[in-house]
Amino acid sequence: MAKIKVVHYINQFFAQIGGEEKADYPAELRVGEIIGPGTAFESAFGDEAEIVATIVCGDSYFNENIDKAKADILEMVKSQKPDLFIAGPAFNAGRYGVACGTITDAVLNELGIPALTGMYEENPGVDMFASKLYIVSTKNSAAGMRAAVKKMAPLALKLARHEKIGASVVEGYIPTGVRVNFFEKERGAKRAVDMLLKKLSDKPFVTEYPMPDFDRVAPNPAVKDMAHAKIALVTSGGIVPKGNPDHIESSSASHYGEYCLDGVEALSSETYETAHGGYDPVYANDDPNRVLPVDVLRQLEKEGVIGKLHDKYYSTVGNGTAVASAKAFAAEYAQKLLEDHVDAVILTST
Amino acid sequence: MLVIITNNPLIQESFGSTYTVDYEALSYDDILIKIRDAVHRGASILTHPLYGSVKPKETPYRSVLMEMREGPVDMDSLLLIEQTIASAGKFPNKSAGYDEATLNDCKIIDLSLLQGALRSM
Amino acid sequence: MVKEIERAGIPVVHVCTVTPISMTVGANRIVPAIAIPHPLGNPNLDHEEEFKLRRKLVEKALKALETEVDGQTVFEG
Amino acid sequence: MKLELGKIYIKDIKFDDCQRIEDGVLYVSKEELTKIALSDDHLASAEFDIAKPGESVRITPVKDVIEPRVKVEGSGGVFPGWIAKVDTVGSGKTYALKGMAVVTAGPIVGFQEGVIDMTGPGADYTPFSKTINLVMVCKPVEGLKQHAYEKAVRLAGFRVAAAVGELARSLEPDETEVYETCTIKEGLEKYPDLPRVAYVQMLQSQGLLHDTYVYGVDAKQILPTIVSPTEVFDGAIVSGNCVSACDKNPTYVHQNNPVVEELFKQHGKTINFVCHILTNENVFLADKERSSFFTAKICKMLDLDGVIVSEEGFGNPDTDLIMNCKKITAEGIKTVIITDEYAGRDGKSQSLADAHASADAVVTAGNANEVVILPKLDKLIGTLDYINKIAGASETTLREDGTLEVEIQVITGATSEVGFGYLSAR
Repeated sequence: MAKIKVVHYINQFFAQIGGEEKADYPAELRVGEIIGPGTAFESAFGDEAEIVATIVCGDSYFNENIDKAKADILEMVKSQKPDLFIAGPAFNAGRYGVACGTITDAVLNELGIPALTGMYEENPGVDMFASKLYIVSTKNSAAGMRAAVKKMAPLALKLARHEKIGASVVEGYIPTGVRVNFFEKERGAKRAVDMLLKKLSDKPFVTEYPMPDFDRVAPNPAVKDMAHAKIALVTSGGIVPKGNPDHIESSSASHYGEYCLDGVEALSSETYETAHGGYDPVYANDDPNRVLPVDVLRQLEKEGVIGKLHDKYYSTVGNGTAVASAKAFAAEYAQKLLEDHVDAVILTST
Repeated sequence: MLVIITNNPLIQESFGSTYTVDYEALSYDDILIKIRDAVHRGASILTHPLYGSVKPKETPYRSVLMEMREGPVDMDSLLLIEQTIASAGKFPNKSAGYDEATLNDCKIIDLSLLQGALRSM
Repeated sequence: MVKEIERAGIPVVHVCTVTPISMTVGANRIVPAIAIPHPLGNPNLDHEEEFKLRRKLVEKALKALETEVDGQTVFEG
Repeated sequence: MKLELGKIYIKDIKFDDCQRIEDGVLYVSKEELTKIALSDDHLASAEFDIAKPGESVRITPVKDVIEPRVKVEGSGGVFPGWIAKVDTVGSGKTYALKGMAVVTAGPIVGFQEGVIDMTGPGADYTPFSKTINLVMVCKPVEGLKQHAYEKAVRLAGFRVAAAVGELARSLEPDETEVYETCTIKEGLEKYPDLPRVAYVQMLQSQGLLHDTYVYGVDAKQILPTIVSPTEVFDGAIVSGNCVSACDKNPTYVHQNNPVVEELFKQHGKTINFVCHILTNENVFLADKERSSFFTAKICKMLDLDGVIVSEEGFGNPDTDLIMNCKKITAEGIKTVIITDEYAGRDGKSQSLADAHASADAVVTAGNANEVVILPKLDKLIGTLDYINKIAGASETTLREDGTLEVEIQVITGATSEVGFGYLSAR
């Protein structure tokens, strides 16, 4: 069988070009070269796979020119027709982690090539990409390189061969939120007793099923000057332009809609409706302002009570009335609201 | 007012004289939505809608005892019905191919489970 | 959802019918709404009355945004 | 209470007119067993067969699995309230036939699940592919109602298991395990520095085909109560549960309750295993509240430091589990819970129907929605009617080549919520 062809992505530091001062190094394809951590992968692969090219890119360059860097690197990867793409590992380097996550995601989803990266669990790249990618959990510094490669290489080969991927604890990746079965070494009752003994003696223990997120975020300071504030509307009640152009699903929607309110004085049953399947839609369809109060906010805007109603609103559909879901894409539109200098948000839920 | 919302005709036959039975020939999903809408109007659920370990849609029948009210939403009932609808969504509809005898088994189990619950009232 | 907006640094008020759910999902400023299928309306009122009711609720939401809070706060009445 | 559990290892089962156990081989007579099974006039016929580990045999639909045992010393007898009269069990001496089980099979209702494969991938998921199984398939007399049929088969299983167990009465056990618990005061004096731990077992108790019995009492009619952990070894708890094959507790699992066994291993060393608390899983929501308040109160009154709570079955018991966890934790008692998951075929859905922050120590027995392909096996004991029936009606299908595509929830004991098995998920 032919060897699996691998393209490896690393930053300027691991390419031994330099540290922070060289972080603006643009993306570069080095065909036939195996650099830095690549040698460790190469020996871990044995006869199974070979690195055919290494892509080097400075972390600042990538993050500051993200669209161009991504496009350029995708072209470089494509040109090598690899069977597998590996980025990093990035350990605890934040911008490197974000770059590895971004490019691994792009190679996987845009090129359809099996792809893998690795980083420390607290790397910001984990929060952004853990639910979309296999990210091998590594130590927090390059001292953990050997251990990282030892876990990444076999998982990468499995991905390249399209084999079934086991549970996160077995394969060594950071949990993706997808539950995967496997056989433990001890039976469940023994594991429960062991866990209780740890809990009783205040030793750390790891639950096998983390409960949904119960963390709290501290409140932001109040709006000081409402008369000049830009207020945005967001709803989990699924109000969308009639016909639901973005096909927001009727429950636990997998995406959100961004809609323009420019020139909209009030919502009406002719132009808006609800996509939410979690409540009787009659009242919202009859008068969508009952869920998204555009009419009132326009009036308050005219009277000068608020400075401005933001000209975009965001809409999605929660799981029933539980608006806890949808964390990932909420973070995404929260960034957009921030970029648009929104001062405060009214979130309506059914 | 206590009402049994059900799509099991046997409930009407067995409890019709002692309880108010709101029977409608609805699907498993639709009977849950009917319960949900009642909860949204203020009704309380008294028996767990995910009763029985016969998996959702492995039986086509659901019968739930409710206290019908209009007014503020009962939080526990709301969570319960929403969790139930979410759980039911995970299961494919298996009961479509059932013959009469099997449907009858399903009706009797449904009746028995509700009977068990009503006994403890 | 509400937490992610707050996390981004933007004050947010959650207008929500079932306030305990709002507490569970971690909202800090909470304004109770009318009913699940019509949180900011009441189909039993005529159009003008209903608009007034909605305006009151939105004003209450703005008030909540103008109020400093320590932790989770429900703005009743 | 002190119980000596003598283990007699069974290496093989053979049919023979002269019933006996000799050199680890169990000889049983079909004629004798049939007579015992049919002593209830609700049953029209009973067929017996033997399935051994590694054989190409599939047993389905499985109703119950029972370990033959006999009480040789001490008060009471096995299966009190059913076979023996009601008397407190759990002390003295009991013999168990290890390495084998009595399996009752046959459809009580038309959609019953429960598959035991003795070989292949399905065998990995069920603990009963490792036991030599004496299988009994019963048929009811014409026109028998489901309630009466379930009870008749349940009791026939106990009678046969007890009769087989009786064959061991005069034998010498191959191995003996001693289990001893103390009274409250003894425990405090003997183990003043050890944390006080109990096991809270939730019993499926919702109605027809969903019932569990404690000393003959239907568990839906009990208030939470305490027993000595040794009592289950004599069959104080039995199963009347025919649905939820993967996460119900067959009688065998009650007799060999793994949480009780594992807590006993730590008893006197790292913990003081105070008692076994039984509670139920009823349909009526007020019952759920009441039972969980009682359970938490009992935990508090016993001055416990820690408990393990186990669930049984799918769906609404998640509500009981979370209520128990929340209320017991609120009493300042450290809690570990055991459950299984229904995360959907793709593993992406919310696993439990309820959640609470206090449930921070969870042991999971795996995702019951996971799909496996079971190969065609040479021999079938029971009937494939159910699986045939749903073919075409859903994705769960008897495929053209004779293989079965099923979720592991149809496999007996696949995701045991008392932690009998090794399966887990992350």
